[in-house]
Amino acid sequence: MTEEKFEPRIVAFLCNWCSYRAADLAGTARIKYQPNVRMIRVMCSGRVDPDFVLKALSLGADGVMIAGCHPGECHYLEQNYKAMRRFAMLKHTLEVFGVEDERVRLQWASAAEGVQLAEAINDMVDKVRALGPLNWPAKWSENGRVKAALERLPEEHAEAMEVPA
Amino acid sequence: MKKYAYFPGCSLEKIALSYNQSTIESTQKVGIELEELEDWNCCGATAYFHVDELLAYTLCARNIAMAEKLNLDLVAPCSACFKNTYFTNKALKGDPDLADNINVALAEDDLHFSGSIEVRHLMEVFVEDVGFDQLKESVTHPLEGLRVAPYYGCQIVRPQKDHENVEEPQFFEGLMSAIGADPIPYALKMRCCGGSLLISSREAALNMIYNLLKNAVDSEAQVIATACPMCQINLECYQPQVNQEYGTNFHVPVVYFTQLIGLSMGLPMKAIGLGSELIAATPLAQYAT
Amino acid sequence: MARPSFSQEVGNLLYAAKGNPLNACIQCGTCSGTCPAAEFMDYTPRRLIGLILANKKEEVLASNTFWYCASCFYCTVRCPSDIDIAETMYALKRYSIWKHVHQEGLLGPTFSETFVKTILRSGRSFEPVMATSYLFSSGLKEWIQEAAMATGLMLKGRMPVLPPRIKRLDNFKRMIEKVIPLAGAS
Amino acid sequence: MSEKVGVYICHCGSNIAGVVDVEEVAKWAGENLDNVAVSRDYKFMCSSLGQELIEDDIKNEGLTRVVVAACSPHLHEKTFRRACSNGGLNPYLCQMTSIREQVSWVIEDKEAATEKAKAMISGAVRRVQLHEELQPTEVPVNPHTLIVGGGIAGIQAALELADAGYPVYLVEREPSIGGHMAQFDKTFPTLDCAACILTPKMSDVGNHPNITLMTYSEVEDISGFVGNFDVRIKKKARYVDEDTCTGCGICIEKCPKKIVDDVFEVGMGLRKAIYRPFPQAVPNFPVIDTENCTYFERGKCKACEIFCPTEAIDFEQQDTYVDVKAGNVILATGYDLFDVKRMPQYGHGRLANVFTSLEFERMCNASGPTEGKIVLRDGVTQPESVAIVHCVGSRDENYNTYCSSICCMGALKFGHLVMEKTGAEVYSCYIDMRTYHKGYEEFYNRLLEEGMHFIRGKVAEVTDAARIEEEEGKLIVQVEDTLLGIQRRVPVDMVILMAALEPRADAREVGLQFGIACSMEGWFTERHPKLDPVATMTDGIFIAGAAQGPKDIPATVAQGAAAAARVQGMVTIGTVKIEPVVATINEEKCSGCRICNTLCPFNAIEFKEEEQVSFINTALCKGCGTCVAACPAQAISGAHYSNGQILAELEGLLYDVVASNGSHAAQAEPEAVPA
Repeated sequence: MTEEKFEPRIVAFLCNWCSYRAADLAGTARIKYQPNVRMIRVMCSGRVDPDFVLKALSLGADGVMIAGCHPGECHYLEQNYKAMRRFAMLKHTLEVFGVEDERVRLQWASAAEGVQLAEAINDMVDKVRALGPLNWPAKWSENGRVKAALERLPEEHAEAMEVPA
Repeated sequence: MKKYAYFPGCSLEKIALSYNQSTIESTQKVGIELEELEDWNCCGATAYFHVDELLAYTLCARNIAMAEKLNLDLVAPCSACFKNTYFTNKALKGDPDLADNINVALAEDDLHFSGSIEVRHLMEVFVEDVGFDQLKESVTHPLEGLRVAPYYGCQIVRPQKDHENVEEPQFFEGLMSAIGADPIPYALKMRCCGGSLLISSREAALNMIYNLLKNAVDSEAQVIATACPMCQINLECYQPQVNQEYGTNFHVPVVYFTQLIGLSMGLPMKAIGLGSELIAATPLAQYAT
Repeated sequence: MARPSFSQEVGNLLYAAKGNPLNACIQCGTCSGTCPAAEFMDYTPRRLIGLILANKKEEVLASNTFWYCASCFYCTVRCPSDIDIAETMYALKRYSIWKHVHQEGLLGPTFSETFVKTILRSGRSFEPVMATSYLFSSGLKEWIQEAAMATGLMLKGRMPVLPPRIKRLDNFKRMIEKVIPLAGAS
Repeated sequence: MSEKVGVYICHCGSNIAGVVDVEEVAKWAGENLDNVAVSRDYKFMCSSLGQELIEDDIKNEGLTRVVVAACSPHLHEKTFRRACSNGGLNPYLCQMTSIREQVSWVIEDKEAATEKAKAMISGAVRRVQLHEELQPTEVPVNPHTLIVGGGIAGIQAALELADAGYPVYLVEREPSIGGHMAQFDKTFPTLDCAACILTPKMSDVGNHPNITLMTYSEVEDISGFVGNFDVRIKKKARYVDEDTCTGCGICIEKCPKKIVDDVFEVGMGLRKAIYRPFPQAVPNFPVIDTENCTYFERGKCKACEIFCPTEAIDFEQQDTYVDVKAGNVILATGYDLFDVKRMPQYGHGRLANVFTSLEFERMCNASGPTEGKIVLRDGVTQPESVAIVHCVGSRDENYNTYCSSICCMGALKFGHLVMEKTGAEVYSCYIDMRTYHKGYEEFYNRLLEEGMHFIRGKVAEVTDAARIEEEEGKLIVQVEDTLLGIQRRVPVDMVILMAALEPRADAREVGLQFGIACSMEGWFTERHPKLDPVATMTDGIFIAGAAQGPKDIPATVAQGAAAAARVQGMVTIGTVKIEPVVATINEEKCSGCRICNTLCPFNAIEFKEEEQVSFINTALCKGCGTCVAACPAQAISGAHYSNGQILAELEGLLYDVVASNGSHAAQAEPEAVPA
């Protein structure tokens, strides 16, 4: 449908207290950013289940951003640290699936950082556009679903996983 | 015995020969072995960075790479050499792209920077690695009653901000106390000696030297101790010019801290280069063996 | 793309991760209050930063301020806006040497260039070359003072007679050419 | 039965309609999105006519769900929930999506903006169909209020509440209330004496029947939730029986041990081993400083006990604990002063006549160590010239980046006092003169007229290294006069450092204890920086005064009163509604793995040992959803942010790609998440 130029679709999970307000501020201040990002409000970046990210990619999103309050400024005290740890594990999994690093991003944005959030969005859109479509749904239909891919993992990495006696 | 790669720097070859001599002698006394880099080059002083930053990094990286070959931390007694080399090491470790570029050049001399060693100032080695306690044990002729102005100068602590205290460090004082001397509170101890301004902006540099000398004399220092050849030369050799310019009559001996350490360990004057001063270090004579 | 402004050019020379660090200047004067050479400068370091930010290129390049910087780094460690002011002075020195624009009668630029050329030729620095290169262009009094001191040092065995050289000079020169192709020519 | 969704697209004048083709979007939504019964666009949805539109459609069209595409839900979510309520629909069956802040204001390309608006509405329509009816829970509010910190903020809050007839527990760490204000001499800009205006309030607190004052005490533990906090307070042993002590002070007089008072007199004066910080202390019972008391050190002396006329001295006294219940908490824990020794270039501690602002306050104070005489450290010499250094530790990336906001005015006050009492020349070295409140600029003008010298420049250093004769024996303040563009060396006799205000060293621990957040610097974070300055993210916990950020006395008093007003409102109504956005655990599914137990910073999750399952106290839960995301058995569900709702929104957002890759075009299946 869009042969001439690839426009990525990115989903952003914004926490209610900082990053959603940063988006509000970017709006109020009329800071322009690219239209490719579609936002979902959650109460905290800690709410973002890694499954949501996998689901978004499997539905056809080309990238996912998780945005939360800066470390130390979480409105739920420290839940963004949990998001951070979970994100690290998620990244590892995505690496196994061959999803490029730039496609999934954790972004801190305080309620005062409308400009920074807009910059981050633009930066991410540019990077994902450069990577091209992810096409996960298509890849999956070729190879079966994620579950199958996961089951095959040990096989593919048999050599690496072999424990010397 | 702890071993380091040693980068004496251009000044220590001749104009600050006594710093080199006293460094080698005094480190031996406390069980340190210095292995001189076999074909070191000039660190570039301040001038490289005036002209080309990449060139400056390359030249310092060459010395670091040679120390990496020896697998030893690199020690520089000259503060300018230390600062340039320390920051090159830090910059290259923090910027792999920069390191890659520089490694292309280093390959011409069969060298490679990998970021495996630390760059240390000689005084740091005495303070941190040897330590005051071990130093005290090696002292045989404590410099009791000698009023020393501990002159840090600039580049031993600046511009690193991670240092414990860039405004009011006490390690030089501690070192002087360890060898029995009496470090005076020297208000301008962190102030600049004028560096290379002596050549390019003489008036400003002489003013800086005048301030340093005046404060040392006002504080009744018998001798100024330094850890940098540039500081030593500026403070010692330009006293006649300062006197002429400001109508003063300064004649304060300016010696290297390693000479004082050597003296306290009973090393003969000649071995640690005492006697080559333009202003005779007479207050030291009574401690000589 | 539009030509960068002078302040952007200087900012770019500072190799900062993001933006122009000079923009953070609050004009508090800590640098100038700290500077040991401030009274000899035509503009204090703070004013120079102000001039850079105002894109007053000619005034900045004609100023002696950055050539009077002794690299003591006191301003850098004290700056409340975390600006590496000494590095800014280096950047301006480089800029002015590249562009061959600087105040007349200044010894700094010649000194830096000669110093570097010496090292590039031999791998090490050599004090007498320094002396002859600049002091001829300065006053007679200074030359006599300098010569007297050099003689004193010579008598004490502290002045080298022959210029030092490193051993692997060929490798060294090739290494330099990798970084700045023109350097080998001098 | 499928839901009937109403979609309402706001023009917001031209704010949205100028960029997004609202008519096209409304038409599209009505035709293409499943279960949309009504789809309208309207000029201003938030107007009463717009709201009536929703109400009427609910009544006439039988809508079961409502989507409003307009501004940010932070602005009007409550408005549209109310409209639903008025129409007879549970307010939580409404979903807003922000097509102004996130679409029309940030996207220039009209076509792209319209596309994004469609996607956002599609997400909301999918999501809202899975919404559940929710009811806020109501809990009673205990009328008692706990106030932590007895400085002017805590005093003001306590008196406001107590005077209105509500009971207060006021807990103060030091032996007396009064805080920093009790240390001050005069207050700017009116120059009335701090003690004259503070001590009457202090004694009111001491005598008020509604205030239970606990000094030399700290909150040991707090649990519970809004309306129902359980608090344990530790009363440190004073070694003086408060019931029998009359506060006569004979013990203090007779105590033979003098020590330097590092707290109240900031090292400028002496106190006894049994002491009260200052004569007007409230309460006026003394305490024994066991670290310096001869009896505690060596086992003999007891002079105080021997001379006490009421036998109030009790060397055997132990710390005691008091348990109280409170409905609300006001934290008014104040600030610490920046340690000026972190800036050795200013010479404090090394150069005798460099003073901190607080040291100078004590010196000016008539009941202070010099009885109000402004003298050098030798105690006799009057200074002939004084320099005041602004921004010491403030506005500095190396220390604190913020402006401490009170120092400019403090410096002007000091300048006035110095000139009035000594006639000395005063130099104020400032970066920017900030005099922004009522009567402040006028005070600055007054000081200009009085002849105070102003040098615009941050002081580089203070030294005693003289260069010329006039500098000999003086302190030299080296600074660039930035308005002249020259470096100046100003020789003076005395230097005053206007030290920054910093968060209390233990602010983070206190924040954690009470379940509230701190900013990066360590100031307590208010609920909203402009519109909700004394509430916090934790219901029932309020903040007042400098604990929230640097502020002067008028602002501190205003916050104390504001916090008290907020508490009064809660107590007067007597019950509090708790947002139903909370997590619950399905005990059938819970495997008892306890992963969620440690994740909750509000300790809302308990483990039931008998049943071996976890349980969420919904009154404590703040609804962040971290446990929901972490539960490996998917046994936890988050109300209003369930997996199903979020995934449905996700599918809706990506409706255009989902449609094009076929296999996923099916309705949201919340359980079918790949894992």
